[in-house]
Amino acid sequence: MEEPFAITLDPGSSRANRTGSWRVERPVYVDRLPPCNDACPAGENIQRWLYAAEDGSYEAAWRSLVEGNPLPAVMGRICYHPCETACNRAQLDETVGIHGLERFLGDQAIEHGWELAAPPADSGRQVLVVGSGPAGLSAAYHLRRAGHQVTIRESAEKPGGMLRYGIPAYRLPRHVLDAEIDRLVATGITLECGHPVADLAGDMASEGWDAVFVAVGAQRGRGITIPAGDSARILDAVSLLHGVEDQEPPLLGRRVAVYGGGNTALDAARTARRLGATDAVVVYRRTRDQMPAHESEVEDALTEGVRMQWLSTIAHVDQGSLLLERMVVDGDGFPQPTGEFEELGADTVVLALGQESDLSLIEGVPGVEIADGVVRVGADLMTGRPGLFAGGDMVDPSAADRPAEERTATVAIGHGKRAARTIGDWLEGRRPEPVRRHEIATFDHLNTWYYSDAPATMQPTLDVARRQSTFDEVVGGLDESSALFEARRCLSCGNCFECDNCFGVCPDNAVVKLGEGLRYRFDYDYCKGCGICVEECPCGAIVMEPEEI
Amino acid sequence: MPGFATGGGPTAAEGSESPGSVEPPGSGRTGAAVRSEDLPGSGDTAGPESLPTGQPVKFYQVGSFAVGNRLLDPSQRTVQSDALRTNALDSGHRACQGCGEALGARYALDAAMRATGGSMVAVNATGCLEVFSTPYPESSWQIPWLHSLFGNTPAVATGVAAALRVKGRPEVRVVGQAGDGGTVDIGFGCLSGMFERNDDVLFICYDNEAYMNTGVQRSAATPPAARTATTEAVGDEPGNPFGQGKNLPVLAMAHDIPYVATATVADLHDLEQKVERAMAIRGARYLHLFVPCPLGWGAAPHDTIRLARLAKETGLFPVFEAEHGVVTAVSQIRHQVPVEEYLRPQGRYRHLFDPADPDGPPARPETIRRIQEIADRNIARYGLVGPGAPGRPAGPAGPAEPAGPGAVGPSDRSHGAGEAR
Amino acid sequence: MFQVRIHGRGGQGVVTAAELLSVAAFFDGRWSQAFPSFGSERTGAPVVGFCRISDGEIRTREPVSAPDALIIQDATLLHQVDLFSGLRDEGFVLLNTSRPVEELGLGALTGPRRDGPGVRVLTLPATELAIAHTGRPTPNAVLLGGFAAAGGVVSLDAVAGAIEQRFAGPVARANIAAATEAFRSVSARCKECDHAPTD
Amino acid sequence: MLRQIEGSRAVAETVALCRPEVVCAYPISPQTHIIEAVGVLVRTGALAPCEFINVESEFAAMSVSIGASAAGARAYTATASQGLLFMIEAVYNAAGLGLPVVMTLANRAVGAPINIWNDHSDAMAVRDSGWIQLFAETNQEAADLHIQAFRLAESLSLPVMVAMDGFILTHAIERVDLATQEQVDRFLPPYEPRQVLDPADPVSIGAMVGPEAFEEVRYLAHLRQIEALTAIPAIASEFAAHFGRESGGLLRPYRCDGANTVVVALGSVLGTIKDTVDAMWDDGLAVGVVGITSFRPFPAAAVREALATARRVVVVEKAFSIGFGGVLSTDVAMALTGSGTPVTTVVAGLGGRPITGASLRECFEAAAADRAEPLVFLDLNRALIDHDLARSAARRRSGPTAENVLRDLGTVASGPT
Repeated sequence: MEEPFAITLDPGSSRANRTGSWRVERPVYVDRLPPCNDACPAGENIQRWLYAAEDGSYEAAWRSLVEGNPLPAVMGRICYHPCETACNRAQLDETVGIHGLERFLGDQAIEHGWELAAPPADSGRQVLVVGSGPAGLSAAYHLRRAGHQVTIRESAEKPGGMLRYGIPAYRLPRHVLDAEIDRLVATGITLECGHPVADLAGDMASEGWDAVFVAVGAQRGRGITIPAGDSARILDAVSLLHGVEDQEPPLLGRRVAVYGGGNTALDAARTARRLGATDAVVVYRRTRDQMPAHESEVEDALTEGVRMQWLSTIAHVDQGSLLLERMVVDGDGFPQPTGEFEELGADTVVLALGQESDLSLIEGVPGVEIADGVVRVGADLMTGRPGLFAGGDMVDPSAADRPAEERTATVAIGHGKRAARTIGDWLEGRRPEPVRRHEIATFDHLNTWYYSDAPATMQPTLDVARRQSTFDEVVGGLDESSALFEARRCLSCGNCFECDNCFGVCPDNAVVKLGEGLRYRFDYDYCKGCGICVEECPCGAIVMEPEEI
Repeated sequence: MPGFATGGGPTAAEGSESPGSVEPPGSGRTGAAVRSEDLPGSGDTAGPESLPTGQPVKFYQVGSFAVGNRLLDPSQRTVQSDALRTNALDSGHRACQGCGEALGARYALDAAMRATGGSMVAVNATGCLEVFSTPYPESSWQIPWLHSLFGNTPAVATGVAAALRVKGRPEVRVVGQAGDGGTVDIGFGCLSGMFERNDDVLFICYDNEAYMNTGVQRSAATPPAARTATTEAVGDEPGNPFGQGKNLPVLAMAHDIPYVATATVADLHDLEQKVERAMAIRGARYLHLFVPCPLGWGAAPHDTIRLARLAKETGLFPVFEAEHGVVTAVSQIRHQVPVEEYLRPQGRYRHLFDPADPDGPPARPETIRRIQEIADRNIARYGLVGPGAPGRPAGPAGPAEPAGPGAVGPSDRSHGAGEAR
Repeated sequence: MFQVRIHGRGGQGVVTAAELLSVAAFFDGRWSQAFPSFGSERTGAPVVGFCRISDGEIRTREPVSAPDALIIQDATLLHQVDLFSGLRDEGFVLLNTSRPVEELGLGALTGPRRDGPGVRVLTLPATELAIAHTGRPTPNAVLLGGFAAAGGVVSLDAVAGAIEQRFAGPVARANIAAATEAFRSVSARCKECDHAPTD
Repeated sequence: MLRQIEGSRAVAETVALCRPEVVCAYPISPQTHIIEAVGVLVRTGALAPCEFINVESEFAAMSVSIGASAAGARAYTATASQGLLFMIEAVYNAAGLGLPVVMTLANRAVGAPINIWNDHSDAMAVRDSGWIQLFAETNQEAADLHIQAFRLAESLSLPVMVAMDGFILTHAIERVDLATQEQVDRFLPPYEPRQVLDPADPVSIGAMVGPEAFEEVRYLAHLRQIEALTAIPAIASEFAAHFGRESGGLLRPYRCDGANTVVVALGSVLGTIKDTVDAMWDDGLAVGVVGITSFRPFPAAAVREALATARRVVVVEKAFSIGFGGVLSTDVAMALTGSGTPVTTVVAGLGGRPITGASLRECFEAAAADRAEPLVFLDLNRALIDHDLARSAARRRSGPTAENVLRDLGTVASGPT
């Protein structure tokens, strides 16, 4: 139409006006390190597989998950989930039940028989892994994925190391363990059980391995000398648990005292209950708070009728009873004897004072340095002997690139994974990639208003009566809907999950939506730099940066 | 960050691994989500947002609080989350950084465009929106748009509607829009006439509580104690006096028109549902939309939506719907906050706090108490917190899970009837 | 050009009378112009209506200041308003009253003048006739019947036509009947004075 | 068809023949009879389709018309006096947006003091609004001008105001030849808007224009009005061809040949003036008349031509610019610039004061004899003036002038009696 001059204008003609020039700060999309990922010793990309699970893509989620950890059904049960301790959602309502979801995905995989991806072309390299515990299995798996030929040698009759011989079945059913190990081995790994390695140096020389990863763990119960009568019955937790696993449980009697405050002590006590002990008492020198055992373990033990004897040391053991000395904690938190004594009826004393490694196979290998009962390795987990790597419980925890870790299966899995990569680097003569650490997505980065309120869902637990009599699994799994719900409780801290907020809240339509999975782009021609997108981003994935003026 | 796909966080212990993962996320199987919407166990596990106990609760991570949500069926997502939305108010407009009115206008008009299948005409009063959107030679409007005067917008809209009726084009709908000055003050005569005749117009008031275009002067929508250029923060009772002001939503309801609603730019789903509702009705409809003004309020541009959220969560701005003069639905407060949290970030209330220690204890606690009273009265009178308000049936648009707008009676507003003598 | 001024009170149909007269003249094929004394008067206040009748176009818009005839619908106005101002010689006055002229004390105004035959004053009990025929005390249409007889400016048929066009059936018929009776009564009296013996 | 009919009704029925689609009604004397009659025609369906809207004010009446016109409908309304001033912001806006609204202005004085009677102060108050202003001399012309107004407005995209004297014309019952629907339909095509609000072709109407273009916008509006100087006579002659009678045009000279003195005026007073002038010719006084129909645009050239032979010009106007004098006179004087012809301004008929032939003649004779003051107030009651001047000189608190004058006059305002 013949429009009147100036009074009537064409639609959208203002796009000629590039308001981006007003800007003094510009919004920029970032990816921050989610606290869960940050806390995971196994280096799982937890947020990533949670994201896949949010829309019910469980297999995709599982495939993402096993990129970091080949044993989700196992670890979902036994990991003490530092990820959840770090989870930002805890500050909102309750932490996201990551372990439950990990277990759910692991169990789904077993149920549906999902297979691990076939390895790529053969690298022609031969790698020997000594020990089939979590570290060994993890290393073997990742090495195999890299295309190397892997052989695992295990002294025991069955693979799994401490997973099998250290963790009772009521926490980790063996069919689950077997299923995941079988699936892992099925990727083309040679597993030689009942094949102890006595002379590693010799084998390396004679068999021509390109590299070796040793992860024999720490199976020997650490013993101490306690004054005891001849007929006193004393045994260590490791052999107790091992015996149970071999269907040869030792006789314990009705009253069992367990000496120690770690997870193994509690496992021993709870196992004793299941073996028929009417009275299982954990004797510990310090207070409950100082126990190294995990709170959840203590809770479970108490629920199952295990008694606790804090601030006590065993002064003397006799048949049918033992003498405890009361302790007090001094100003520095150290227990000090009081000279007060009491008697405790006990048919058996189980020592759970920590474990140590049998390093005989590696002693004497030129260049390998051993100190304080552990092997010295570098950040790349290589010993002084080129091509010989070690990890898991048998190495110095400070080998980790973070403050001293506790010794857990999860840490071992992480070691295996890292060893696989550093071994790969060493084999190819590659320089290790520098570690890129993103800024951690702490709670204050989030705009939690946008998240629906939703407390965590509980996993079902076995009733106490059965827990005291059988080795049935205590903690049940999440059903599918709970799993979905739990996955959706993830806040996606620090990483865009395409909620469209930035796209919607921009007063200048300066955010371009690139399509599902492709996130967004800022149109700096029109962005005035108001920062609403940053303020309203739920997960803190946008920052303002000053413009160069 | 190019290369990193959605939902992939960087990993930690294995820090050298690339953060996130590179393949596209979410197989798009949102259908799977729908498979199991019910919570295990009782429905009330979803907390405050859940529907009354016993009902199944849908849970979608950010539910319907965020603009979009890949987990929702596209039909349940907002108009604003649609890459093909109209952008009725296009880029290049000259609104200030973080302008709430620009945002509100696009929110409302895009929703109206969807509701009318793009068959819509807008009439605009003089004011910021008009000035920043159509300075010769550029217009930011993608829809047929007419600006006449400051005070006559409702009447002009009436004329457009009459013309469309007589021309036999009932499918073309009319929206009139103005700021609070053009609505509650100079435009009120015409607005009342439009209401009284029940003319087929949706009138939207973008309320930023003062005359911003002319330099932040007081309007009948300016709340008590607020500083404006004509209610300076000096004297015994600094800022706008208590006990004054006009409560437009209630006045609109007094005309018994088919539909009256209030909304803020902080709850997009609620706003869009109301616009859609309004466009489904014939006759005079009124939408009072709360749009913070960074410039006029002395607030940070990035706080625009946050302030709107706080206005509702304090109870100072009740969000509700009314039909034929009767309140039918109210949006309850989700996480109640004291008014001080809303006042403190705003320069127009600076005199209530200690300039030497702006984060310290208030300089005028008595004034803040009076404002809190207004919020409390709204909360009590309209059941903004907890049960007691007429529940709102979950509209087809948007998921049921987060409480939609609940129902309260007309607002006291900070300056409304409540304080009036 | 013949100019008429109609006096009455608000509510007595003064304006309507002027309109009817103009319409009647129109029906007679002549040009005419009627207009009220534009006021915001309310019922009871003095009201004036004007009507011009001519054989050609009427262009002037000024009020009638020198009428050829006066129609006075309400005798109580006689001593309040300067009813007769500008009334031409040979003009006549049609007065709505049931009393004889002699009792009205209009001598000073209308008495025989030296230089002319003087103003004729005709009376008509228009209100009574109106009540008798229409049941309502609205004398305007009735007076027009009398006016037709007195001045011969418009025909009774035209007046009847105007009434018919203006009012609904029964009301029109009743008013026409009243106007017709008024016409007869006035014509009769005019004949009387025409044939009055002059000695 | 010949009818003996009230001016308001004649206009209402003619407007209806123009098929307006949106009509706004807000009552104000003396416009009421027009809008009431249109309302009846809409109610009875005689005028359809049409939206008849009872608005809440004149401001709304013009605003609704603006909206309707912008949306492509033919819009009509009517007002007067205070009503026009109340809508004045929208009056300017309609012109600025180039919307062809047609409005009847039943001319009436503007208070205070409040006065419902006729003069031209209201029209003069919006002289510069950008509207075309046509003045009707008779009810016949008032009716005819509306038909032409719609045609003119829509061809130029400009609003047109048809001014007719309140009461004097609106309430006068006289002979009018009313057009038929067929005639009007043949003369007036359906409204084809220059710009329209249409989702199929969205535009933004009513932009803010700054110093960089505002003057140009105004100049273009001026050019449109200059176009109208050609369009108005063209449409008038086409009208004559269709309807067989002369109506409208820019101006109408009357007996100007050989007239030394020419009287210029607007509206219905021209009738009285023409009678007066005829009488003067009979007495050998050569006085001509020029009736201006198009006050805006002002036909300066045509006026200059019509007054070319006049030795003196008398402008009779029903309004004046307080503190200066004539309004129309000023325009006439401008048109005569350079000719040296003296212009006398006669302010008459303010607030309904009857303009009598006698007074006019007296005044014209004085002018013809070059005895006239440059600014004359016709029939001014000097005694009242002097009395009030004396009063206010005597006491600071002399009270309200209007009431004082009425008291002095000893009457209540009740028109000419």
